[in-house]
Amino acid sequence: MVDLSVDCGGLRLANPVMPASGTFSHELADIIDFDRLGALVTKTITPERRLGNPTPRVAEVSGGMLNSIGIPSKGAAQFVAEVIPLYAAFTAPLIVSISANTPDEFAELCRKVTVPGVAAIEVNISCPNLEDDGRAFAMRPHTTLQVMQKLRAATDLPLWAKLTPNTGEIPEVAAAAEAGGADALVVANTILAMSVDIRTRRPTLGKVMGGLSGPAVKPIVLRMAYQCVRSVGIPVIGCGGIMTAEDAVEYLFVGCQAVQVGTATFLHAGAMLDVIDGLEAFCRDAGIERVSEIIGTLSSSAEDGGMVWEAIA
Amino acid sequence: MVDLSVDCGGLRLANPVMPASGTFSHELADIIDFDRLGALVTKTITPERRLGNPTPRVAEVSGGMLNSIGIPSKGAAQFVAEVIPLYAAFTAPLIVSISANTPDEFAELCRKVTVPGVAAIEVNISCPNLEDDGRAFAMRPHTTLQVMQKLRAATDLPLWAKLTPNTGEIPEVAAAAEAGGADALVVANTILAMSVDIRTRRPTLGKVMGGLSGPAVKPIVLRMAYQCVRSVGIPVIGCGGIMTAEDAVEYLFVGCQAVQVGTATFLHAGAMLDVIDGLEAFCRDAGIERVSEIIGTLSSSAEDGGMVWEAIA
Amino acid sequence: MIEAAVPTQSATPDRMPATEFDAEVLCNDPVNEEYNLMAVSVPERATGAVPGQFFHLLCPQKDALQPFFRRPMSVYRIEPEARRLSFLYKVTGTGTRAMAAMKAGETFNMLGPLGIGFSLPADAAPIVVLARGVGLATMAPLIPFARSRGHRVTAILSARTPDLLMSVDEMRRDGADVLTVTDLQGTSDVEIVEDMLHMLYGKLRLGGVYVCGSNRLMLAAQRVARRLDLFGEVALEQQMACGLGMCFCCVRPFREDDGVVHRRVCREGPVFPLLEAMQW
Amino acid sequence: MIEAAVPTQSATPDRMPATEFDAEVLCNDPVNEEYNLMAVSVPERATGAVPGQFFHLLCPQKDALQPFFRRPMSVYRIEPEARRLSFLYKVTGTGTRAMAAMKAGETFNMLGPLGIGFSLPADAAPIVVLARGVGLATMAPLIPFARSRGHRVTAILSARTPDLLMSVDEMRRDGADVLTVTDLQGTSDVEIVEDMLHMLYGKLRLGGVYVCGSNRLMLAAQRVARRLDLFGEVALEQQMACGLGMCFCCVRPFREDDGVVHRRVCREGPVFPLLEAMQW
Ligand SMILES: Cc1cc2nc3c(=O)[nH]c(=O)nc-3n(C[C@H](O)[C@H](O)[C@H](O)COP(=O)(O)OP(=O)(O)OC[C@H]3O[C@@H](n4cnc5c(N)ncnc54)[C@H](O)[C@@H]3O)c2cc1C
Ligand SMILES: Cc1cc2nc3c(=O)[nH]c(=O)nc-3n(C[C@H](O)[C@H](O)[C@H](O)COP(=O)(O)OP(=O)(O)OC[C@H]3O[C@@H](n4cnc5c(N)ncnc54)[C@H](O)[C@@H]3O)c2cc1C
Ligand SMILES: Cc1cc2nc3c(=O)[nH]c(=O)nc-3n(C[C@H](O)[C@H](O)[C@H](O)COP(=O)(O)O)c2cc1C
Ligand SMILES: Cc1cc2nc3c(=O)[nH]c(=O)nc-3n(C[C@H](O)[C@H](O)[C@H](O)COP(=O)(O)O)c2cc1C
Ligand code: FES
Ligand code: FES
Repeated sequence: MVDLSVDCGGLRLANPVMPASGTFSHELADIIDFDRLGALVTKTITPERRLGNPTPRVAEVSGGMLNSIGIPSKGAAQFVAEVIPLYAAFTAPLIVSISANTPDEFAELCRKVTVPGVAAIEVNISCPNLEDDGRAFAMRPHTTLQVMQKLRAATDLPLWAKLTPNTGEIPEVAAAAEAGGADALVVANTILAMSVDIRTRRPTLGKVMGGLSGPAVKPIVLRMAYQCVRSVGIPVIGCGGIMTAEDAVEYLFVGCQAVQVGTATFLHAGAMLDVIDGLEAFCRDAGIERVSEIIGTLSSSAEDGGMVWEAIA
Repeated sequence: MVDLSVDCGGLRLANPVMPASGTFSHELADIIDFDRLGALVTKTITPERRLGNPTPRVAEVSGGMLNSIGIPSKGAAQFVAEVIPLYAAFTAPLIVSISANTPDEFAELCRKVTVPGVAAIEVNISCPNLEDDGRAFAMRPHTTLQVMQKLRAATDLPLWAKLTPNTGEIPEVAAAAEAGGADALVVANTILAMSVDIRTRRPTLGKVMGGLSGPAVKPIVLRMAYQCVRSVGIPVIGCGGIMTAEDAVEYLFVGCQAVQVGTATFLHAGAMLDVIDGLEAFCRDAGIERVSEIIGTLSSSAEDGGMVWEAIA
Repeated sequence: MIEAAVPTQSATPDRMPATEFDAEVLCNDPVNEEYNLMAVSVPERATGAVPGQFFHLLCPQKDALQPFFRRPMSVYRIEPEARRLSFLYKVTGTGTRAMAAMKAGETFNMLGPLGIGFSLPADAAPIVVLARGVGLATMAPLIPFARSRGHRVTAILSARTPDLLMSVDEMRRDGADVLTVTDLQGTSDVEIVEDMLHMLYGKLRLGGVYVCGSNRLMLAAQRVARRLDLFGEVALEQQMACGLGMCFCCVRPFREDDGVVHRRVCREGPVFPLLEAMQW
Repeated sequence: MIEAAVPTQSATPDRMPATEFDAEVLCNDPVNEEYNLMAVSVPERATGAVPGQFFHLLCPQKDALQPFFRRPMSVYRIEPEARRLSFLYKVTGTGTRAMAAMKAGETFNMLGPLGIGFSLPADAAPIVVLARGVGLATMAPLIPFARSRGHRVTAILSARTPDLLMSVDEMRRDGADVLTVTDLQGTSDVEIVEDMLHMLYGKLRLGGVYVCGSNRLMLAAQRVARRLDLFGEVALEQQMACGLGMCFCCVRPFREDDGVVHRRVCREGPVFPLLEAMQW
């Protein structure tokens, strides 16, 4: 028996595999056993009710998908009253994902979801900050720091900051999130992208642009996770294009403490369980007793962090 | 006969299809007819001789490739003396790609390659600027403006600025390049990424991180090209993941004046010619006489540019 | 007249939990220029599917065809004894072309049954089924199902041309009265179909109307149902990613209490109360 | 003794321009636990390949196997009359596994012939060929080629176990004297091989030594060649993207004028002057 448990952002998880926000809901319990997961992560909610974006909301592209679901939200009150109790029956810790338009509304929502049954709060700071011209909070270090400090003051629960990949300063943003009080980082949300249906000449998404996820993003997000691991002391949870246990192992090798699986679940409802089984098999085959032993064990002769841009041809 | 010619950054091109820098060399003339191409673009050169990065320098990932070739360079003098003449025999205009470590060296090199036989200079400002901590020039608007002004002063040839996708501010950088005197933008270079060989626990590239190209990047770079088109008045040349004529049409629809084909040529030596033939067929089938008529004709009900981050779920 | 909009437990029993399984292709052949019929061998529990439900198919990746998402397909025929399901599908884009390239003996991953199937009126009242195009695949299994529960079934099938009408003989064998209308013959106008519905209602005392595959047919059915206070259901399509209710990409707007709400086609549908659906 | 290092025009004639073409698989079967042999039918000009050159193969994409790059493979057998080429390949990763899954009749895109092939010494001096593992595939066609030009050929084949020795009979049929050494029998130590080379040199007045597939064998051959001032070539491997000299991913370091230079295996190689190659 391989010990799959890991410490992650204030929690001890039975294993390092959990869903990515927005790609999971209680309905999946019809098909897979939630008690096998490392944690449960809900779709981001906002303070107010929202409908979400126009359809089409998804499109497939080479090696991945675009989505512009937006955040259809029941609002905080209904979420606390109706959704949180749905998860009471499961043993895996519940992580609630939240988002809001301004730092103060964000903090207020954070307070509202600090209720029994919630093990940690994932703050989706990849969403637009109306006070910064609609730029995502996590696009810049200073806005990240500001919102994280307000969120930190609003709850005693572990805070996981979900970063956006749509920035040129991911290590600096990661450090700012840590400085603002994050207990872990989730790296990362989807990458802003688009595609065009050349038959209709229209964007394939009703909203024109949307977020890319799936295998196509893995090398990009893995690089960001690696950079974040090297710039903070808190755990990094890797999230981007994990389809198999091998993908998860890549994230663990670069130093992630846990992983989130998103798009893969749309292709195979049992994808997370397959990743868990595969991780166990990988360790067993390699004679490793605890999965935590492989975390951050990338061997590399070129560990120089500077001048990474040289890497690009 | 469809008229495929386009005006692009100070040049009139016979068609909008050309190679991406670093994925093309005179050796390809053994296999394809260069006179059918819209332009010829050389691998980036630097002022000094360089060996490039350690091997492995490429790796394949889902839907694309990583490269950390670096810029093995013969240096400017040998390039001007030996390489430029190799292209004299071809009718398509020659675009020379250059790069350097500081704005002044960059400008100096720009001056050196302003020689007969060169139709335009592509300035690869996606490379590290030693005066900005090794960040790429095109990561920020102010460093972009600064280097572009120096380059502009150094040559009368058309200047094409090649932007990096590794920034959160592509529209602002695009505007800065225009303000600094660029005649066209090439959007974009490769996206910083990595992968790990889980059997060896080592990064698949000798340099750890490298640039992602190929189909996987298309939705991201297409989005950036679309944003740049909307933020500048100069032509935008789309470059990222173009494998087929359909991909090129997507770039033209969002407003690109021309396209560069990179990775595709590694899979099919004749990829650029297939794109040209496919573009012609596309226009013919749609009853379009001039390819320039389809440029920027994306039809969209959701043309609001603000708040694009809402698009991300 | 029937108590409208009271689905019976018979038609939507406890939701059969979906499973993911590999199905073996038994045959996969064109039925006309546009449509193929594929029969697959499936595990027993998958045959618990009811009419109106769908399976989410992971079409194979072949060199040039690389569908990413699964593709939703209504179950067209359910044969529990033979552990066989059939799909009638239009060869359209990447996924269905990859599907069409499959040969007998190959296997193919499916998830299902998914969604909510059709409800039948509470007593054995006659029903009428309106289908056009792809809608036919969705409606076909309702006929033997309703017949086996004692409902008289009239099917009005609409198509561009008579060639594209499918399953007419089969539906007759299954015990339906089949009426066909086509654009080519000028018989498919909604006004004509609306008149047919009124006539059928008068003649048979219809207890339910079911529609799939055409916005205009749906609107016609809605007008009739509203006027006659008739129970009705519509099966709707929307692009799907997860098929399980998680991603919210498949929402459509519905009328509810004078407001508009979004419902997920994969979870609250694909079969919805006729009068709540909004045109597209 | 032969004038060393003077490649004749016979071995590397004008570079045959490469073409991209679809080849039909004629057969594709395991030859032992690790290697498969594939024969393909090709257009005439592709049969102009010379020993040491390679083709760049676009392995098919199958559901689970999605190789992105082409894969370089030495031409193992060239049969111009039959318009047939063969490849002997080790089933290793994604690309070669996808290749191994191909059946007779399927087609498969190739680019080639590429690179620089072997040179023969200027007169018909005897040569010795050293190959291990994959190197055997590269070396095999040199034997009939050199024999047909009047060179006596001795082949020293090295492998982990006798089971993994391939083409021994074939090389004998082609007219080579074949010596085999294996790790299992303890006969493959470089010292032993080095002694064999010395002995052969003494006995036959060797005019050239050719090596492929092992760093240690290459170093041994270099020592012998340096000591005896013997012409030699080595065929090297490096990962390739374009295969055409454009991307510079396939460089390896070489000694040149007391300095180290990078050369592209796909363009300046894969066959290089033995003494210039550096160990890896
Ligand atoms: C519940 C349900 C049941 C269906 N049953 C049938 C059936 O029995 N027979 C049949 O022929 N078709 C049916 N369809 C439609 C079928 O799903 C599409 O024709 C199919 O997805 C097209 O895929 P493609 O790869 O050929 O097209 P592409 O255009 O390549 O598809 C691109 C994307 O759009 C989606 N898409 C395209 N058309 C539709 C559509 N009409 N509805 C939903 N998504 C679409 C695809 O799933 C994919 O995600 C059903 C749809 C739904 C929602
Ligand atoms: C000029 C040349 C000729 C060759 N001839 C033969 C031959 O005749 N028979 C044979 O069995 N093998 C030969 N090889 C090696 C062969 O190319 C690799 O075994 C093959 O590419 C492995 O691909 P894969 O998908 O199975 O492995 P993977 O590990 O999945 O490959 C991943 C990547 O690494 C590259 N790669 C992996 N191993 C090698 C290698 N040894 N050399 C170069 N690239 C590699 C692949 O091409 C691919 O880009 C030759 C290599 C070169 C450079
Ligand atoms: C349909 C969809 C909806 C998503 N919704 C959310 C969300 O509400 N909040 C959030 O933080 N991330 C959301 N994401 C992003 C995922 O959580 C995840 O960061 C991303 O998809 C990358 O992981 P993957 O490649 O494994 O899918 C969504 C992604 C998808 C595909
Ligand atoms: C092997 C390789 C080498 C490259 N070298 C350069 C270079 O020297 N200068 C440059 O501006 N871009 C370079 N690029 C980036 C390409 O020009 C192009 O921007 C990128 O590959 C995206 O296009 P693609 O997806 O069509 O390949 C290189 C790309 C590859 C794959
Ligand atoms: S397809 Fe995901 S919610 Fe319906
Ligand atoms: S493989 Fe591209 S230069 Fe050799």
